[in-house]
Amino acid sequence: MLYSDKVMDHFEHPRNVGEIENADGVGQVGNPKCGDIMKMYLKIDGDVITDVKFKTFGCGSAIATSSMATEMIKGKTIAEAMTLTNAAVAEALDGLPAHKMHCSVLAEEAIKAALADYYQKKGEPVPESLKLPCDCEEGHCCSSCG
Amino acid sequence: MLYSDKVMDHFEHPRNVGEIENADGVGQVGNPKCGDIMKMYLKIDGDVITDVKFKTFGCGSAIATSSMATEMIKGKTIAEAMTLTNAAVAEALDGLPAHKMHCSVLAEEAIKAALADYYQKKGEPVPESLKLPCDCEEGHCCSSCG
Amino acid sequence: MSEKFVYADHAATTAVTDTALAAMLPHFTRDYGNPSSLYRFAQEGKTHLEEARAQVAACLNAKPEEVYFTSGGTEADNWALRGVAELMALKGKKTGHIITTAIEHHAILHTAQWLEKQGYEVTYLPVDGDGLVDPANLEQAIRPDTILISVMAANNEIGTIQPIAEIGAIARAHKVLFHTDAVQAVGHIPVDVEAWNVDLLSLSGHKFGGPKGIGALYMKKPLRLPALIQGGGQEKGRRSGTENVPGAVGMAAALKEAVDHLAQESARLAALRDKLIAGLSALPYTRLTGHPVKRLPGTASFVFEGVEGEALLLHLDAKGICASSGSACSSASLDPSHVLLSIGLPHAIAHGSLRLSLGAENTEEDVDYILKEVPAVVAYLREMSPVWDKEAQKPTWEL
Amino acid sequence: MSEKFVYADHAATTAVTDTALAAMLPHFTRDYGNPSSLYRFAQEGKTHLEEARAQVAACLNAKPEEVYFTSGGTEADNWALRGVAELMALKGKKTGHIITTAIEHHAILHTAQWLEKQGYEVTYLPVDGDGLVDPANLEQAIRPDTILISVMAANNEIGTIQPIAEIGAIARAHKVLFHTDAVQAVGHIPVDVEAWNVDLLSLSGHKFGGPKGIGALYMKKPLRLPALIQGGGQEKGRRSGTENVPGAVGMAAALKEAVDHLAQESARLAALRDKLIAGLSALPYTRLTGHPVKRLPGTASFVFEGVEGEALLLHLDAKGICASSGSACSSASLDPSHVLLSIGLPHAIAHGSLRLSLGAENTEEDVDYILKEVPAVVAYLREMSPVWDKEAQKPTWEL
Ligand SMILES: Cc1ncc(COP(=O)(O)O)c(C=O)c1O
Ligand SMILES: Cc1ncc(COP(=O)(O)O)c(C=O)c1O
Repeated sequence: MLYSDKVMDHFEHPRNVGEIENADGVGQVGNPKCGDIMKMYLKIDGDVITDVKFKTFGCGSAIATSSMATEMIKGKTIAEAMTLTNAAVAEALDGLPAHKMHCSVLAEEAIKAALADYYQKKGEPVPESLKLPCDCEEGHCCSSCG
Repeated sequence: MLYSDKVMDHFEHPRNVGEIENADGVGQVGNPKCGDIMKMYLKIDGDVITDVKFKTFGCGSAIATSSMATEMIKGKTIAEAMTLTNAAVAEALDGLPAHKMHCSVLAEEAIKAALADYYQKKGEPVPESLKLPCDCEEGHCCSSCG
Repeated sequence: MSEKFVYADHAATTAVTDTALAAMLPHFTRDYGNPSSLYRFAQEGKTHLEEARAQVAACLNAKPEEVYFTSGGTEADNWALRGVAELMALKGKKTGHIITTAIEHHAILHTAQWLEKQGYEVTYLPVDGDGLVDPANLEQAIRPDTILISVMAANNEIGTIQPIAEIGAIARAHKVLFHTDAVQAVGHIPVDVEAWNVDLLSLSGHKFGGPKGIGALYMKKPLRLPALIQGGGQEKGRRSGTENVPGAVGMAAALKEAVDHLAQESARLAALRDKLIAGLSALPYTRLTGHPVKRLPGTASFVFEGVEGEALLLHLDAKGICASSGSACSSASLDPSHVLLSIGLPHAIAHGSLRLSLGAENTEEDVDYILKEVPAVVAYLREMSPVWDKEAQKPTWEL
Repeated sequence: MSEKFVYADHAATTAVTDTALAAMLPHFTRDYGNPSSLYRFAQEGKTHLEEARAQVAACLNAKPEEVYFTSGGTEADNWALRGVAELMALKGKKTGHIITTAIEHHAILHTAQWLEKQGYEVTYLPVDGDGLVDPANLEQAIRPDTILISVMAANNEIGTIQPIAEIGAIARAHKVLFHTDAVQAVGHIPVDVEAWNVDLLSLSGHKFGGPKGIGALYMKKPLRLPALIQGGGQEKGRRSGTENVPGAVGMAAALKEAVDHLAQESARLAALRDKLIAGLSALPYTRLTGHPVKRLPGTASFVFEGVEGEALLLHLDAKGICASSGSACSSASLDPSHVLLSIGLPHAIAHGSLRLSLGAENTEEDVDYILKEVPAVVAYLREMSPVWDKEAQKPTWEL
């Protein structure tokens, strides 16, 4: 099988799909050109992520990693969410095929983008670790988005 | 099947195998190097070939063409035997695979060699048409012998 | 998994038909001799091999001695291109120009690219929005040093059928060798190497009910390409290796069966296909890909804006529907299909493709089931897509 | 034809075993998906393909990812030689030197000759009277520009087994890539790519109870030869073409079966073989060809002076005995076997060869039957041979 049972479960029954109205942080990464776009919505109370939703345009692992990543940060503190790595998401899904690892990177980055937005909205400086390493340019798909 | 039923019949039940003691003409063509040697023995009475025998070292079609060729000249006049072509032998056998046609050439030449020997033994000049076109040299197999 | 099972991916591969399997079976355990062996037991296998060759030839309007068995369509494609290049090199033309199209299968494209590295120049002809090559365009591309034209008979992703006879006539007029990759055409539409004026044609057994691992290259007499695979001298020295007798026999039986029923079966499939096309292209922001009429009888292909193909396929799989997106073999690739880009689709949309390819066992009921499930999955995925505007029911992008 | 039927040509090809056929059958009609497709139905086939790869690897002491499926031994041989040449060319070495032997199968020899035409230099090592390569001789032939050594594991005509581990050690010491054509060895003698120190190894399914049309090339990690056949990117991009799942699964099942029973079965066959050798080499003016001990367990091969091989085979066929002379594939050739000439036999004698190769279904009764019939046919053919002196019971030639 291409995907683990865990991946298929999160793909077929994705957790936390949707939008949050008046979210405290919203981040979108990816590029339609590359076939993967993730959008994360965070509700933050104090320093706790009380709710999280996502919308994803992408392949099976893009949807599954979005779902898993939202589960992994829900109810966690911002500090905890900031330490979430793509490897941890992939591991929680019992692994991803090599050529699909970029999807987990995308999930990590979507969360970071949403947190960065949260800081920006609050007018606070964005922590260095939330800055994305790469920005998708027209015409090519960088490793993190496709 | 590689060979026609006719070829197989003459191979499995070759006609006129053997030697003729005190034959009037004996001819041998071919070369052990090339894997085909035919030896023809003729008994000639007046200008009629009253008996013919052969011995052949060679493949299935070499044996079958020897057998068929002897049948085709037995009881015939020398003049008739001299007109026997390899194509006629092959045709009488319902054809030969392309890469085995040289065997029928060998049969034609064996008869010619035996007839030439007959003229020589009689001390008469060998007719031009009985001279073989090619002599097997050491080290290579010419088209007529393998 | 769903109770329902609808296999709608016949362009990827087909089941071996009962007729084909029955023809093959004796050659595994009973009549298994090596056709190159001398004894009668093996010569019987040889006889069946030659009967298979004659059957395949008859289905193409070719002569038996013009059909060379290969391990599949890919090998036939590789052989055709590299073989022509090598033949010309043997004649003193060490480089040259090849014309093909931008929408060929990778078996052609990658071989052409390999030849480019060896110093050949390759023109990849564009196609129009329906996936058609323009023969006038092709004729203009011909140069004095053009050694080969290779244009596929029918496209594997979008089903478009090229004007092969027209292109063949042009190639003949310019005395340029002409190859067609007919892997998707053979057994599905009438194929006639004489009428088409092709010198070389590739086909693959498992695309029409034969087994995998067998195919053929047709070579018009007296053309004889140098071997790509050399050895014991089988296939008149052009393709060595102990002959795959069961494969050849199974392929021939399947092809004969397909061709015998072609008119009837292709009409039946075209009706089902057109029902699929009518039903699915009615969805909003959905397009049929490939030519609306000049297309393979069983193939319906689409793009759905705002939906990603793999996710679509996986959901259909859960419903028991087997389908594909782009071509099966490049499923591990991240890039959208070169074919869909060539017909002018923007990248974002090219990611949302679906190919449904029908075959013998598909029924109208299957089509109705697909017509029920695909719209539901498309709606569901759009619902969760950040590039779909739920209120306006249209994509968020302007393309 | 005779009532009796003794198939003694297992080196030419074998029947597919029941186990192998049972493994294959589901993949024709039920589990027929294209392994590159995404849906579960097809991924099951993919799983079986990967299981087959692991099984084949285990039988060679290799890693699964080192096994690449091909269409047979011939393709594997062609790929190994051309692939190494192309790999080196990509690294900047546009020409180079290759070492092989004079007794290789034509799949190697013709490819080597082709490479010579492309500018490579090839050394064809001689063998001794038993068909053995001298490793010291091989070591001396290595040059700074040697890119590949290719020595067959076991010869198909005379059964001689080469000292592959010894040669492998030399190749490794000199850092030269080493390929072995193990088509006749795999499934018949223990094969261990690690102990042998080989980088590349060819095998072919139908030589050990698997089907025709499938084989494999083992490539030691991290060696990755460029593809000979390019396209959809199957086999990690090294060998494209829709995977022959039934073929791979059948080959793997047969190989596992053969290797599981190797010790026992090879001892049984060796005993039968030795009985054949004892019986037939006792005939006058008859010689065993190949090494008396270092030989394949099932293969007994001879030359009979004054007898021509094809005639011998045809008469044996009439008695129900299937055997071969020289190698099957070159049966259309007029030249005597290059192998028999290489072991020093004069042309005339080389024409009189017989290879009997035993397999699973052969019994002692079969051997006794062969021992009865072969001498009779030899005597009959000598009787009608102009190069046999009836009185003296010896050939007329002095060699
Ligand atoms: C148009 C086309 N050409 C070539 C091929 C290659 O055929 P195969 O995979 O059977 O070698 C295919 C199918 O995969 C195809 O659709
Ligand atoms: C030693 C050897 N190498 C290569 C081959 C070629 O194998 P295949 O004909 O299965 O491609 C054979 C058998 O024919 C062989 O005996």
